[in-house]
Amino acid sequence: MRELRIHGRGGQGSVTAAELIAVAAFEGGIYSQAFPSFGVERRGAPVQAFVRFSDRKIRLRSEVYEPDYVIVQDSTLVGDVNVFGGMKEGGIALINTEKELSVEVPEGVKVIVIDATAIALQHLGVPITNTTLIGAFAAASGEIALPALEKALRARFPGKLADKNVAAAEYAYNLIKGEA
Amino acid sequence: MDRESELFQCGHRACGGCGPALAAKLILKGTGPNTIVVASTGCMEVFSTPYPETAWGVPWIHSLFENAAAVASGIESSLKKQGRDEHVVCICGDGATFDIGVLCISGAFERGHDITYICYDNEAYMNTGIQRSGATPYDANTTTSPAGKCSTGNKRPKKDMPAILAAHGASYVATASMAYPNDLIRKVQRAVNTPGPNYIQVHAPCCTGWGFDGSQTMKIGRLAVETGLWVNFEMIDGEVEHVRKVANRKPVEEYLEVQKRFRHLFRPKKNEEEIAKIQAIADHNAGAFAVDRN
Amino acid sequence: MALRVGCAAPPGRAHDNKTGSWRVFKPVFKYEKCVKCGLCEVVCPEGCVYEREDGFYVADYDYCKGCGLCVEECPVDDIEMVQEEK
Amino acid sequence: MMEILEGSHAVAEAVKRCRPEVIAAYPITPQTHIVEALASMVADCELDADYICVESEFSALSACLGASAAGSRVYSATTSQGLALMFEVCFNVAGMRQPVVMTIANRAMGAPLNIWNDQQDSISLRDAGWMQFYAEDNQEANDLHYIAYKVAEDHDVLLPAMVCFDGFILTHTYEPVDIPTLEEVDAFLPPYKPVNILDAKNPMSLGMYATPDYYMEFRYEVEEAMKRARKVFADVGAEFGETFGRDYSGLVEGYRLEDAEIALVAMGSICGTVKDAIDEMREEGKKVGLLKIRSFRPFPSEEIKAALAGVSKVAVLDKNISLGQKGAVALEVKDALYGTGTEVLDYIVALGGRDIRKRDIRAVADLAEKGIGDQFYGLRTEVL
Repeated sequence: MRELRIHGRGGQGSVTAAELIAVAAFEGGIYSQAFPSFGVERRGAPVQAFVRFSDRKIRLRSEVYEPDYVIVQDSTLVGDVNVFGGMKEGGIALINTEKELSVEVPEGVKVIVIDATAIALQHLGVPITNTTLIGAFAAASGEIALPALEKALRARFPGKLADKNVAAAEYAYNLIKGEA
Repeated sequence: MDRESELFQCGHRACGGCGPALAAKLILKGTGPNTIVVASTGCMEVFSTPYPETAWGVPWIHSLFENAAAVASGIESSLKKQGRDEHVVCICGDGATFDIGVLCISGAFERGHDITYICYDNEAYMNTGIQRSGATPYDANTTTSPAGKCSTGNKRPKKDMPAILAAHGASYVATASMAYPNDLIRKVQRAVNTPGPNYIQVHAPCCTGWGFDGSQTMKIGRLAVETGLWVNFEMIDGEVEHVRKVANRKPVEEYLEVQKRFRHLFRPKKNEEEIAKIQAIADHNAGAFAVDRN
Repeated sequence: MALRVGCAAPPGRAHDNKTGSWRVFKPVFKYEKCVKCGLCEVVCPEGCVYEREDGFYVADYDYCKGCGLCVEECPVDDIEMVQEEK
Repeated sequence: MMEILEGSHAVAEAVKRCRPEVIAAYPITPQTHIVEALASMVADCELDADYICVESEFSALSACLGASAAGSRVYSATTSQGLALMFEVCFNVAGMRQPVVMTIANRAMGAPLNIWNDQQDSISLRDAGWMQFYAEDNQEANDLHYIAYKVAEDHDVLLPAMVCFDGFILTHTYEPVDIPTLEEVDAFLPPYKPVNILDAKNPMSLGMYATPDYYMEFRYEVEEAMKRARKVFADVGAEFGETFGRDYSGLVEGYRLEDAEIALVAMGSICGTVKDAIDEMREEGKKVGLLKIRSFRPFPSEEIKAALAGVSKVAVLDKNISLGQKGAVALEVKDALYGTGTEVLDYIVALGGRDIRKRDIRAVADLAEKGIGDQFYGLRTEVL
């Protein structure tokens, strides 16, 4: 079983991202589970969401403490929140930032930075980064395939909005693949 | 006589001369047999339905003290889905209506269910032994608003439920009295045949709670109207219409002095000041509803 | 008789309760001045005053509680309260 | 068909397939997604029901009672304070023998205000005369609705049922659920055939009052119906298994219990985490198993006694506490095992949404092995 923890701020779509990742993973033929860190957080407050991936039925219900993957939707969280906390050796942290990260990264964790805000602005016209980051996550983790992600996005968003989000996700996917 | 076909049957356990029992009988004459009655907990519920001796010849349901309007909402919703056409009529006391059930009534009226809500108003909690309700009139002596050395009884005037329900947008709101049977029956007929939520408040003197002989129930009911302390009217879409006019309105004293609940206003000595306040309520009613026939 | 599910019951059984036993005075219908107006039936809270075949009214004494409303309301004073003899 | 969706939506899909005619509900976290989904289904004509937007939970259940008495299959959902507001109506629905089915998205009771999961809400209504079924995952939450209606409406039962699933932990979790088709559900769950309904053609008085001459007999009859519900549930659960391939014939369900020395007992979503923890302990040679209680009312005392016959210690994980006593599940398990000599230890866990991990389950098993129990597990003693 692999586990993902998403760090974001209320209103940035972290929960939606977790759900979309789980749906896409399920589309790809594995078991998945997505849930938010249930809270009363309002817009702007730090939030978390979780995803599990497994080849068999997932029974575990606790939050994710030792993630294989971390997505950080907003680099301003790094420092406020211990986003790398408990990360497994060999884990991947995907961080949305436009500048170089100036924090210490735990040993054995691979950090991938991406300017998801710029990509989202370019494709969606708004700085909503969750679908861009999902594309990047698909490429970085290999947990979900692009066609499955596209299907999940199209099931979630109507017509043109789906097109834009698919474009953002694909762009990010290819960007990470190219860098890898 | 084919008593089996009666809608409100002999053998119920109301006091002799019971105003609410008479009101129930007359209400069902207005609704007819194609009716489902929803009752609140209260005196009428208790005197008419000890298992298995129900007095009701129409389908009847009681759930709780305060939820008749919500239960009626569900029944009306179910009938609608089933394509059935029975009238859904709540018959509830003033405690259930003015006090504990207001939340459910407000919700049901706001949602616009096709129900008729009838309050039999005997102006106190009679089932539990004559305690004050929001319908208890000014200065009435009840067990929780007793007259005493420094009290003249209930300190507040009656809550204006008809206005509250008219403000919910009810298209038909009426007051009636069991002392005017034909008027009551006609109003019930009109209410059940008016779509949406409608409200009738029926003055139903309680010989035990108010302290008078059961043979006087009709007279007491008439005196309330003749003094202006109770006004029979209809409100159509919020506008008052068809007020029962009174020629030579009687002084309130005539109504008060024949009921034990107001006896403290007359003994050991007459309390002119308080009686004048009650007269002022009647005079205000007469002015507000244009009761006086010139 | 088996209990009905959920404390439900069909109509009719209230008649088992003969409330006439509560009575101290009983109304006697004299038929001297009766105009067959039927007000005695209308005002009876028990619903136990009914019209006979000849158009006159009478109380069902099995249920009449003797409240005297019919006597009070009779417009022609043709009903009389008398002490019950039991 | 297997699909992945939020737990609340899986429940809404199940409810839709049960074809309630009247739905009355009031929003409250974490139940709200269920009734929002149902409202959408009604708005889109996917579900031919009347949806009553009541002004309170109290009215929600009151309206359900009225609609059920008029002959309709009805539905509501709530949690926590909302269920508490229904308290009076709950007893009424059961006493009037209306087979109302209601989903409880289990949540803690205030004060202090807390929107997170434990099972204090439904547990506190265990005496109301409602059947209570607890789901481990969203598949079970979905399936239990079909079963609940069928059991509740069985004329040998005629009792209301709560389908309880843990707030947030299940309601807000996306996971795969195999949802039967409408046609499959129609074949399994026939239309509601009520008795004693409000009908002008055949008048009947419902909800009469019973004097001391009758009251006890009516209560006895509710208890007898509860007893019959055990077998009806087992039969309906077995039939469901034959039809859909997921067997629910057990009011309890064992996991690796066969040769277990320590048995953990739990209800609801915690069972999944317990199973994973047990697998780990088994690999280390510890003989630990789980007894999951699916039906808390009726309480399966005989089944519990049989299932735990071989174990020496029982550790009950209670997501509730009967303040002034112990956890409610432990008390009842103790009663079931009375006279067997089996030690029953109680652990109050995960109240108000406190997360519970595999390592916590392992720690509880260790405590049980040492005979240390009857305590709050996982207290933050540093803040006391």
